[in-house]
Amino acid sequence: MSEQNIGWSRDQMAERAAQDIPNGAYVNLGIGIPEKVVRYVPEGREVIYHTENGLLGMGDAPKEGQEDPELINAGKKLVTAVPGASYFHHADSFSMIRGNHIDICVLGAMQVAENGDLANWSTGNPDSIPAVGGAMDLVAGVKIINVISQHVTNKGYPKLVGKCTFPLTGVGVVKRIYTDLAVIDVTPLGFKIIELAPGVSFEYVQERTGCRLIAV
Amino acid sequence: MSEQNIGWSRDQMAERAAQDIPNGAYVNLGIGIPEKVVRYVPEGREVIYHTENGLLGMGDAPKEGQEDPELINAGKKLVTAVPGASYFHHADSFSMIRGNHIDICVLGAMQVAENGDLANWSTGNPDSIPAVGGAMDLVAGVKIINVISQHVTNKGYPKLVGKCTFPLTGVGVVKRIYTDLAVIDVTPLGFKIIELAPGVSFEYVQERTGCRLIAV
Amino acid sequence: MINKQVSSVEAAVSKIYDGATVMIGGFGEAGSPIELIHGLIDQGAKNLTVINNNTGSGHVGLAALIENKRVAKMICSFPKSANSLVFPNLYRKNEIELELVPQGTLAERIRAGGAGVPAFYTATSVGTPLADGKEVRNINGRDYVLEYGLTADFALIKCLKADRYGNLIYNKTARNFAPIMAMAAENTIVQTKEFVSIGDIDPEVVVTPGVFVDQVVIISNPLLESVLVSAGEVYP
Amino acid sequence: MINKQVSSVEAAVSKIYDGATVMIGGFGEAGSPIELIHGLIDQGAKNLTVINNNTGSGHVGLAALIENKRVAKMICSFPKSANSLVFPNLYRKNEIELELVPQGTLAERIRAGGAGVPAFYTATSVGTPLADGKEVRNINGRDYVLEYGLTADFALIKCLKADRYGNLIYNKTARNFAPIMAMAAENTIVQTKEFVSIGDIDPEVVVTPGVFVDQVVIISNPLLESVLVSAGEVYP
Repeated sequence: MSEQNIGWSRDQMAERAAQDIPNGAYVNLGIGIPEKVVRYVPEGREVIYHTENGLLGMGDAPKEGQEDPELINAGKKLVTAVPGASYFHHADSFSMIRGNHIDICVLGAMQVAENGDLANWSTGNPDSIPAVGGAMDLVAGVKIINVISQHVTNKGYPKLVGKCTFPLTGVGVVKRIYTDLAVIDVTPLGFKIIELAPGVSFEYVQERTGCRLIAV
Repeated sequence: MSEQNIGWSRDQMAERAAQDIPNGAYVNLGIGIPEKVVRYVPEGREVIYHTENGLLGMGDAPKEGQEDPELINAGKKLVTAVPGASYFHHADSFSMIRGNHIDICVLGAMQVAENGDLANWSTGNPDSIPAVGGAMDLVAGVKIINVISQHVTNKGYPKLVGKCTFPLTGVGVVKRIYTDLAVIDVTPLGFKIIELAPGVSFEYVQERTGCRLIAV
Repeated sequence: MINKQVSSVEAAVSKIYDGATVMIGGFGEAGSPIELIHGLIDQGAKNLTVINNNTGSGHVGLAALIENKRVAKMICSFPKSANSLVFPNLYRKNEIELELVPQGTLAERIRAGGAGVPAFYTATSVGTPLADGKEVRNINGRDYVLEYGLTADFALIKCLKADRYGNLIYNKTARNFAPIMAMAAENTIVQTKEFVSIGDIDPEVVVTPGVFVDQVVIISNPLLESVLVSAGEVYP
Repeated sequence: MINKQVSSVEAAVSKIYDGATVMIGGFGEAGSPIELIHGLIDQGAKNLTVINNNTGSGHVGLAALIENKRVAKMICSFPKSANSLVFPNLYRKNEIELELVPQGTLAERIRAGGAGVPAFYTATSVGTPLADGKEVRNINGRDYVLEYGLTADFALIKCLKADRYGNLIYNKTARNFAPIMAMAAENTIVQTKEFVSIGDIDPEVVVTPGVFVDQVVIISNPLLESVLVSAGEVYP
């Protein structure tokens, strides 16, 4: 199933997610597509990025020659600190998360259920090495949890499902999902399409979703 | 009952207590006679004083003209900070206390029971305003709790008793008591005299104590 | 652009409402945000629950807030001190409620509230009247009482330097409860002696990161509670 | 006189014993006390329980400690990463135990251990496999799991500057777990890039007060884990 030209690209998904980040927001971005969100926040909005390993006010990657291996983000990539940044230890950093001080977290997902359950840390495969990092803390503590994800897996299986089959990261935590096909809200009645990618029909999205969708 | 000239003076009690503070100790001193301990720590011992309102490395009172009303101790007296001091917030300060990081606390007492129970915050009088401060945290968290106190109350009642009648500050917390008459350890068998003030007999102390004493 | 500075004390405290829970920084006079407290008196909110280590001195600052009958309940560790006259009088007349909390438990409850920890165990107060009615649990052979996190609708705190992001540093032992109250309050209002440019505070030495701060007002020459008390001042 | 400086890594780690619980600072390479870890490998203590966010990279530092079969159990949040080869192999062969803890819960458990809090409640992991078998309590309408404080016999951490009292400051995000591990360990061993005179660190900017530190060794030019891994180094 080749769908390369249907729907939004990874950058367009990040760009769409960036539209929903207001001025003044404190934001934590997960590894992968979510990292791209920072590039697309509209002009005029000042956003402060938190990385859970102890920095508020994370900036771009360093210029060559200015790298400090002790200035990294949660994905262990080299970063910089913006003017007005602050460093703190891990317990203080997760106090910001657990204490509901971070406004928005954008994460990747393996599965999202229609009640907002998120699975993004383990396939449950007994052969794999379990690793959770800060994902469970983020989804339990950040005010708004949004997901950026391809609508289906590499093998074409739906990632938006009635009930997650993978081990959960958090229960009922996801608010909004940006996929290559649509923007979808988690509502009390289930997944609701908010916006369709250009040229994508409701039916097309429904076919690739594991449960009933509510139209715009 | 005039006993002005019998036993140790307040300064001598503090001096005796100071002998038991080893080099390198982290020490918290209560208000009153315990404050005097700092003057008598033997030469050659470096001791670091903690004050629970957020300073490790508390120094003497400031010289005239160098007072800062925002540099005070737990008794709200003006103090100084020694070189090598550090400031921190209240939760961090009490983490030092609760987390068993402070070595010795010397406190005043209203009553000490032979099992080490301490009462030093309230007479239980319903007309008085209850106020506890950090006393309960100190006795629950500091490694060694020593008491400096007159052996009897102003009215001549014993302060060392079989069981406290005043509301407790902590259960089984006191290790050693320095009174005007003796140095007394709390042992599994009860109060044990370690040292008598010059000219004071065991019987004299026993008469002024609310329970059986063990001789040296 | 983010700019948390507001132009006046009046604007800073304008949203505080009747019945709100208000954390007020300071240990005695050190760190007491006296201008913000006086602004709150002027503003008029009443029936407040106030969290502070003490109950103020003389007839200014927190003592004046209490004296003006704005405080229904105090949560504190040490409600009496040399110059605290107002609270004891009202307390004896049963006109103000008191929740007495050991100082370290108070600090930890505030820190827990700010850190999203709803409850924790501590050995402090076990076997004392302050543990009456509280759940006790034995963990690894020692008894501990269950204590709950404290949060607030507002915090009023004082600092030495602030920037437009709300990053704060403090002066000496005036730091005390301010950083944890800033974490625990929905709306943290700060009076600062100096307002500096972004980048002037080294990221390594920020004590309160801006995420915990909502509004900053500059008070370049703050009043000293002890001076006002000595002079017999009464607010308002 | 108080002087926590020791003359060598060998002396610093000499007291670590078989079966000890050892907290090791660092998040990936940032803050990893690689010389102390190599000293621990040389020293020979085994059957250790190690607490670190990760399991090391390549065949140096923490990965080498594991590869040399000194670690019976890892407590961590993220045991796999791009260059972590050693732990996965041993884990699949059932030769090392793993306690997987969400990163924020891990940090808070360490902080609790250091602060004398034996247990606390958190919403993190509720409804997930990591809450299996844990007590769940509903507080004000939300479910929380009970988590226990973590303490250790030793902590190995890295800092930027230290003085003879053991006051420490750190470099950027290398701070991570070090301050809370220093609090939670009975014996905190520090490698510092610079050793400065008493008074050189401003009391306002001390991150780890000396009360939490036991021994300090100067490592002026610490190895970089990423450089060693890229070069394919194997320790010892």
